Order: sequence, then C-alpha cells, then structure tokens
Amino acid sequence: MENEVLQKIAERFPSVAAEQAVVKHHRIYLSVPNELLVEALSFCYEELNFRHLCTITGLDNGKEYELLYHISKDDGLLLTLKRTAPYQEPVVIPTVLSIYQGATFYERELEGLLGIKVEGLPEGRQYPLPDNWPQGEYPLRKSWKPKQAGGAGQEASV
Amino acid sequence: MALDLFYIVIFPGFLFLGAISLVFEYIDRKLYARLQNRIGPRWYQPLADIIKLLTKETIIPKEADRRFFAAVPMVALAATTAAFLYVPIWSSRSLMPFASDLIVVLYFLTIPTLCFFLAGWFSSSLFAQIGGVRALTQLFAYEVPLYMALLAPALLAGTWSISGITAFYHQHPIYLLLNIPAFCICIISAQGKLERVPFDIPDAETEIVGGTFTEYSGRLLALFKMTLNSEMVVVAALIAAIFIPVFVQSAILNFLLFLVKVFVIVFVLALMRASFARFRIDQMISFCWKVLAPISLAQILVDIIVRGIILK
Amino acid sequence: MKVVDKLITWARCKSPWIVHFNSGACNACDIEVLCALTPRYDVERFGMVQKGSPRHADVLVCSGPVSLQQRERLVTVYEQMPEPKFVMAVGTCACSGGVFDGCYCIEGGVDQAIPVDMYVPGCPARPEAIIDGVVKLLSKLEASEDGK
Amino acid sequence: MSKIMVPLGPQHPALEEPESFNLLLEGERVAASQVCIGYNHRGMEKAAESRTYLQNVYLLERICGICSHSHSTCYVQTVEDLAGVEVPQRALYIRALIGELERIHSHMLWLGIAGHEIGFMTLFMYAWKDREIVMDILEMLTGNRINYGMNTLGGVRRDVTPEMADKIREAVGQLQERTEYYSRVILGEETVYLRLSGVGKLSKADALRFDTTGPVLRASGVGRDVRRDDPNGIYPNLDFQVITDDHEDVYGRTVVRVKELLESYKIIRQILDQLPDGPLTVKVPNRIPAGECISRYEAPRGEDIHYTRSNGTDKPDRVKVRAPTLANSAAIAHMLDGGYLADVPIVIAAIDPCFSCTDRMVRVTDANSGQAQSMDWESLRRYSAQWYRKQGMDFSRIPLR
Repeated sequence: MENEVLQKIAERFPSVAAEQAVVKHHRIYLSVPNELLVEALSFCYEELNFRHLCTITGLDNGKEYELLYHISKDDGLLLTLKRTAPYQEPVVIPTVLSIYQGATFYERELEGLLGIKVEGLPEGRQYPLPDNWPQGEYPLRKSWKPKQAGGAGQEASV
Repeated sequence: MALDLFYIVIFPGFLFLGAISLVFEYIDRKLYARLQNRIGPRWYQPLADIIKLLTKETIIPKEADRRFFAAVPMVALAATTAAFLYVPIWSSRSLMPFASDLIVVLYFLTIPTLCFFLAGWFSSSLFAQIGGVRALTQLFAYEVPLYMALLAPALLAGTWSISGITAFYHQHPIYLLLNIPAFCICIISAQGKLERVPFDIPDAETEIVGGTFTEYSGRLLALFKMTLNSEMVVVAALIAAIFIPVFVQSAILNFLLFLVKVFVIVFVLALMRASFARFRIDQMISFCWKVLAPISLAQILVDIIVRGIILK
Repeated sequence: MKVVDKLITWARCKSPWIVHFNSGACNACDIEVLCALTPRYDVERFGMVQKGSPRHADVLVCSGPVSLQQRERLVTVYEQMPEPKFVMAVGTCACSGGVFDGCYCIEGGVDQAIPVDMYVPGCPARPEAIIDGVVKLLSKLEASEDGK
Repeated sequence: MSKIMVPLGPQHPALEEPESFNLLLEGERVAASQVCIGYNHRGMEKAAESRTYLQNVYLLERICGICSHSHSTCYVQTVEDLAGVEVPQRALYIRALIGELERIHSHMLWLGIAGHEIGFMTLFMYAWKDREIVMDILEMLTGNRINYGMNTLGGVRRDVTPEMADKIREAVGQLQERTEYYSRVILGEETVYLRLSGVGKLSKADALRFDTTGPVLRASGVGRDVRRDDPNGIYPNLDFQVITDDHEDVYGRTVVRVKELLESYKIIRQILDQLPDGPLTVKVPNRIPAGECISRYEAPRGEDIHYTRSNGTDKPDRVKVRAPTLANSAAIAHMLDGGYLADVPIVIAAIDPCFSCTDRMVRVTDANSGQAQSMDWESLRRYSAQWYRKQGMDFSRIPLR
C-alpha cells in the first residue's frame, strides 16, 4: 500500500527522490522540491484520494525551516510531504488553502510562531500568540530565547 | 398613626413579608435540589444570603445613572410590599380594603417588572439594556393570561374588591367550580411569571434576564433578591385569596390557613416544573399563545354570561 | 454592636458565593470546581453558589497559571468584586505555575497578578479539597473577625 | 434593527483550543461570524524542547484536563516508535482501557454541559452524578481523577488486578443501564429533538471540506475513526462499530456521542476479557535516536495528532501537537452563519471545544456607537434559554428519574 502510493508519486513527479522516502507501517515521509509542493499536494488530493489534511508542522532544524504537510486517506495511510525554506527574510511560502480549506489555522500558526509569511492566506487575527506580543518575535525559531521577566523566560529548574 | 406604621413596617408589611418570603425561598430551593438528587441548602440559607449581601460593599458603576440606579430596587420592593397590604391574611378582609383593590394590586405587581427593566436601562450597559427590554417583552406574554384569569372571578362576583370577591364566593361556593379553568391558567402563567424570576435555577436570581442585574451588588442586589422572593409570596397569596377563599372565624386559624394555602401553591408551582413533562414543543406553543389566552377570554365571557343571566 | 458583628460574620461564613475564573488552566481544575456543585458533593449544602457575575460574588476561585493574555482580565474581574472579597487559587498551576513554569506565555501563579487568600494544591485539586479550602478560608475569616 | 457586532469569547483553556468568536448580528440572526483562537496559548511546544522525553509525558498530559490520556498516549507512541521499542501487550491493553474510560467520562461530561447550555439543568446534574462512577473507576486504577499519569515511556505505571477488573465490569453495567435510559429520555424526547435538530447544520461535503474530525464529522455521515482506520495498540483485536449519523446537526452529534458511550462499554468488556499477562513496561533509553514520527489517536473529541522530531539527545527537537478542537474550529463559523444567537452556545458546545465550564466573557459592541459591553457566557446561555422558553420550549418540565 505504502509503496504503491510512493510509486505513483514518483511516476508523476520524476524529480522527487522517492527512494529517499522513509516508509513505515501506514506512514510515508517524503521530501518534495519546494516549487513542486503545491502541485504534489494537489495530485495527492485529486488522484490519490488524500482528502484529509491532518496538520501542517513547521520547524526550525537549526539550518533551515522545514514545513511538513501531513495528509491522510481513509485506509489509514498518512503521507508527510516536506519542503524547506531557507533562513532568508522574508520567508515566504504559498498557501494550500485552494486544496485543503481546513488549513487556515495551521498556516496562521506558521506565521505566528515561526514568522513564515504564507502568501494567499486571508487577513485575520494573529494566532496563537497574545495581542500584545511584540512584533518580530517568533518563539519557535531556534534563535529565539525567551526574555520575559517573572515565571516565563527562566529555564525551568526541573 | 403608630398602628399604621406597625402595619406597614412590621405586620403584615415589610418585616413579615420579608421573613415569610425567605421561608418560601428556602422551600423552593430545597425542593429543587431534592428533585435534582441533591441535598440542598440549610434552613437559614436565604437569611444568611440576605444579611451577607446587606453588609457587602455596594458598587455603582461609573457609567450608571447613580440616583435611579439606587432608587429602582427600593421602588420595586416598596411596590411589592404595598401590594401585600391589600391581600387578605387573617380574615376575608385585607388590612385596608377599598372598592377596587384588585386592580391596584395587579398594578403594584407590574411595577417590579418595570423596575427590572429600568434597572437594566440605568445600568447603562448595553447588554443589561437588551436584557431589560427582553424582560419586559417576556413579561407581557405571561401576564396577559394571568391578569385575564384573575379578572374573570371578579367579573362573576361583580366587584373589583378582593374582600368583595372573597365574600361573594364565601356565600356562593358553588361558583368557585366555574372558575377552575381560570385557576389553572393562573397557576400556569404564574409559574411562567415566577420562572422568569428564575425559578428553575435555585439561586440564580441575580443573573435574571440575561444580565439585568449584572451590575448590581451588595445592598441593592439584596433588595432585588427580596423583591423577587416577595413577589412569589404575593402572587401565591393573591391566587389563594381569589380562588381558595376558605376562611373561618378565628384570626389565628385563618393565618395558619393562609400559610398552608400559600405553601400549597408554592409547592404546586415548584412541583409542576418536574411533572409537566408531557408538554412537547408544539403543545407548549399552542398552549401559551393559542390556548391559554383564548381560554381566559372564554372564561371571562362565561363569567359575564353567568353573571348576566343567573345572578341577575 | 458585638452581636451585630457576630451576625455579620456568621452570615458571611454561611453564604460564600463563588465566581470561577480560568486564567489559563488545562480544564481539569475547572471540571473539579464544577463537579463540586453536582449531586455527590453539592456545595449548596454549605451555602456555596456559583455566580456568573463577579459583582455578586464573595470568593474568586482561580484555576490555572496566569497566561499573558489573561492577566489583564483576571485583574479586572478581581477589581469588579465588591468588598469583602477573597481569592482562592485552585490547583498547583494556580499556586505556583506548576508544570507550566518556564513557558514563555505564562506569568506564573495567580499571586503574580492578584493577592491570594487560600492555596489549594493538587493536579487537579479534588472537589473535596476545594470544599475544604473554602471551609478553611471561612474559618480563617471567622477567627480574624473574632480577634478584632 | 441595526447590525450589532458581538465578539464572543475568548476565555478558553487547553493549549490549542481557546477560542473567541466575532458575531455580526442582524436582529436575532447571525449574519456573519469569525473565529479567533489562540487565547490561552501557553507555549508548551517550545517548553517541550527544553524538557526530557519523560518530563514531556507529564507536561503534554496537561494540554487538556479532559483528554489528558489521549495526549500522553499519542506522545508516548511517537517516542516509543522513535526508540524502536516493543511495548508489552498488557500495557497496550491497559492504555486502551484508560482511553475508553476517558472517552466515557468526556462524553458524560459533554452530555451534562449540553443540558446546561440548552437550559436543562436537571440533565446536567444527572449526567454528572453518573459520571462520578467513571471517576471512581479511574481513581481506583490510576490514583487520580483527572490527569491520570498512567502512561510512561515504554508502558504503563500501574497494573489492573482481577478485583479491579470485577469492579470495572460492575460499573460498566451500571453505566450502560443509565446510558440506555438517557438514550431513551433524551433522544426520544421530542422537545430535545426539536431544540437540537437543524441547529448548527454541517453537510457531509462541508464537514469533509473543513477537515473536521471526531463526532462532528461522524454526525455528518462520515465514518472516519482512527481506532479503525489507522489503529494503534490493540484496537485491531477489538470488535466495535464506528458510529455515524445522518442528521448533520447538533442532534446528530448528541446521538453519536450517546451511541459511542455504548460502544465504549463493549470495548471495555472485551479488553477485560482479553487482558493478557505480562510485564507492564520495557526500558526506553534516555537518548532517543534521531528521527521523526507522527502518531494519531482517537481522542473523545476526534483525531489527536502528535509529531516528534528527535535529534539523538535526551530532549526532543520539536514536538507538534494538533488537538482535535483546532481541526473543528474552522467549521464553526460555517455552522453559526444564518443561525440564531440563541443557538450559538449549543452549536459551539456541540463540537465539545474542550469545554471548560468557566464563564467566557462576551463583549457586545454596538456597531454604530462602538460602545462595548461585556456579556458573560452565563448571560448568553440564560438569554438563549429564555429565548427558547418564549418559543414555548422548556426543558425544566421534563422529569428525570
């Protein structure tokens, strides 16, 4: 099941390094070239029936940002498509709202916590940080260190 | 003069009404708790609540109209107490009967509701204002059948005086049977009226009608709480006086009878919440709007006809 | 006047109305506070009633650590309450920040924002503990009024 | 009537789940609504990066007090997978047992809250009274009523003795009886049906489009359940049904939850019958090899997702949590549009937004004057109850045994 899906993606997108994918039971972790990501998601949605976007994970691995789109289909297969974004202000990625309409909050979270600008995301309140949060502070970046006084900021003694 | 003062302040006026309304609040809350499988409050709970509220700080919001904000609860309580003076307690005559006291009592009973509306209005908080308007709207839905049902027996008796009505039915007890529909309507719409004074959530009177009282605290809140409790007693006493005019010679026995009658009505009101089960939505809607009001109208018609033909 | 003072203290002890505020808790303590109202615990036996408006309440029951976003609201609610008023911190997080200590959006315990009269630890505090907390708070009040 | 802007919220607990709503009202109807979430953001994902894997079990358990076991299970699954350890069968069974008990406690709680929101206080009291049966069982098994601390890396911390199993069977019997009673009284009661049906409509297509999950999705006729589709632990060994309903509204969500309670009782009986012997834990190394893992778990509110990235040290590089309510939040605005203000509390409550029972403040702003006023949740609920009472709907008249 897992290999079948991987093969179909490889056939459709020859530039995807399908052999480097990590495959486990019901799980596929696959890196996709940055420019192909939206197209690949669209292909998975339309052709491979990955109709459910579980979530989008954004992370800072110390060298660059990684964006992981976790999509699933009804037989339990969970496909993770990865793209990267370099440390280069401003960091801009396209939205996937045209494919997965439930993505609003996941993309807004990327904007709020990692400072990645999502192009095409409708205007809205920042999420999930407080209203009085200072501009340009993105807590999930590895370079960010908490500097709040009182409770927050100090490393827990545990 | 001194006697009048005694009547107004102590018995059957302010103090007595206050005390008895606390007792009935306790009965109501306890019954409600028992219906919910809980133990419920202790007997002195309403008294402790009132004393505590009276000694708490009273905050008047900056935006509120100070004078009216403070005056409204007093007017409400005064109106309820005044209404009580015209309800018979220890004999078939009330303290100060006069020709049209039934009308006056009904008017007095409308004042608290107007006060709730004004309380919301003078709080100058948008939501309290909306809540006030809704209180007023809702009130009319229940009070129209309630008032019509209370006026029907008066029409039959041919007098607007409570004492007169009582005396009439004392002489012609058979006609009481004629008024049974009106009695039922009264109980149902009084339940509606008192439910709006949230009857269903034991001590949530303070949050009445979506925040009318939200801004009230301390003494002023205590006054409103007393108003709500007293209103229940006055309405029950009024219904008892008009529909169950059973009086004996002894004043003390009459007084005990009064307590029993009010207790029975409060008990029925409380119990009905639990046992009026089979009301489905459509039945309820028809009942409130299509059945209740026409029946009370019909009752009035019947009473007029009976009055015109038989009692001529 | 001694009798009147005694009466007032008695009334205050017998009728603690609570208002519940969640300043960033995980839900557990909130459920347990609510649980105290339900048939098994039934705090109405002791005259405790939950109120929606802080204007009506005597005891502010706080649960959870104070998050940056909620701090201002917590202070407003506290200021809206009429005197005499008391604050109870329910749960370990409300007492000290607990497991959330060190999170960037957390200020710390409730006492970082408003004065606290009674701490009820536990994760979550059991309904029995919450009831006991209120009772202890009231006996504290009674003792201080008597000593006055 | 002029349009009024009613911002609703924001006070709400749980890591991902505090919400507030801006409602544009036209008279009694909601013309437009906007969901704002993120109020009680505590920064747990960042905090998790500075704690060890074992410490994180207890931190993440406190994401939400109602579905704490779901979050900790979901997290330990990722770590166990990364460490490559095989968790003993007995531990998996006990995990599933606690998970199902938690589902019962959560659905019971929801039933009470739903009663509260529609002005049916007696139901609230009854449901919470029966919920105490589950709480006692959970306390007996784990030592705590909520935030059980049952999971640890590589297994569970406490055993289930045969005497406990007997008590659980007995309690499940009682609960089943009560649930069947509720299902008769509530689902059979026409007032409840009329009050809840057609409210918060979410068609099947919309439910899929907005990526909803859990009972919300299943009440729109989509049988998606992680326990069956992507089972973890011992769920493949169990026989149970995925409950769906075609009402597509709040009534459907109630039906799904009540029926899921009955399925949970079935599952618990099977778990107790099948419970194998064996150890409770295996050793998990402090340092987890580098890698990544995503895990899913069917929490009472829907699909819970945890993603863990390890870098070879004793602390994770990134922990990502997607709580079920976040997935359902996007659909709320759609469900509210066109409905009545009086229905707003029950529609929001119907997604079971990790409901803390605190009052959430509501700000009412007059669009013309810009005047703002606070309105708390209780007031709105009360308003709603009265609005319906005016329509002749009063639940306080329904007697419960």
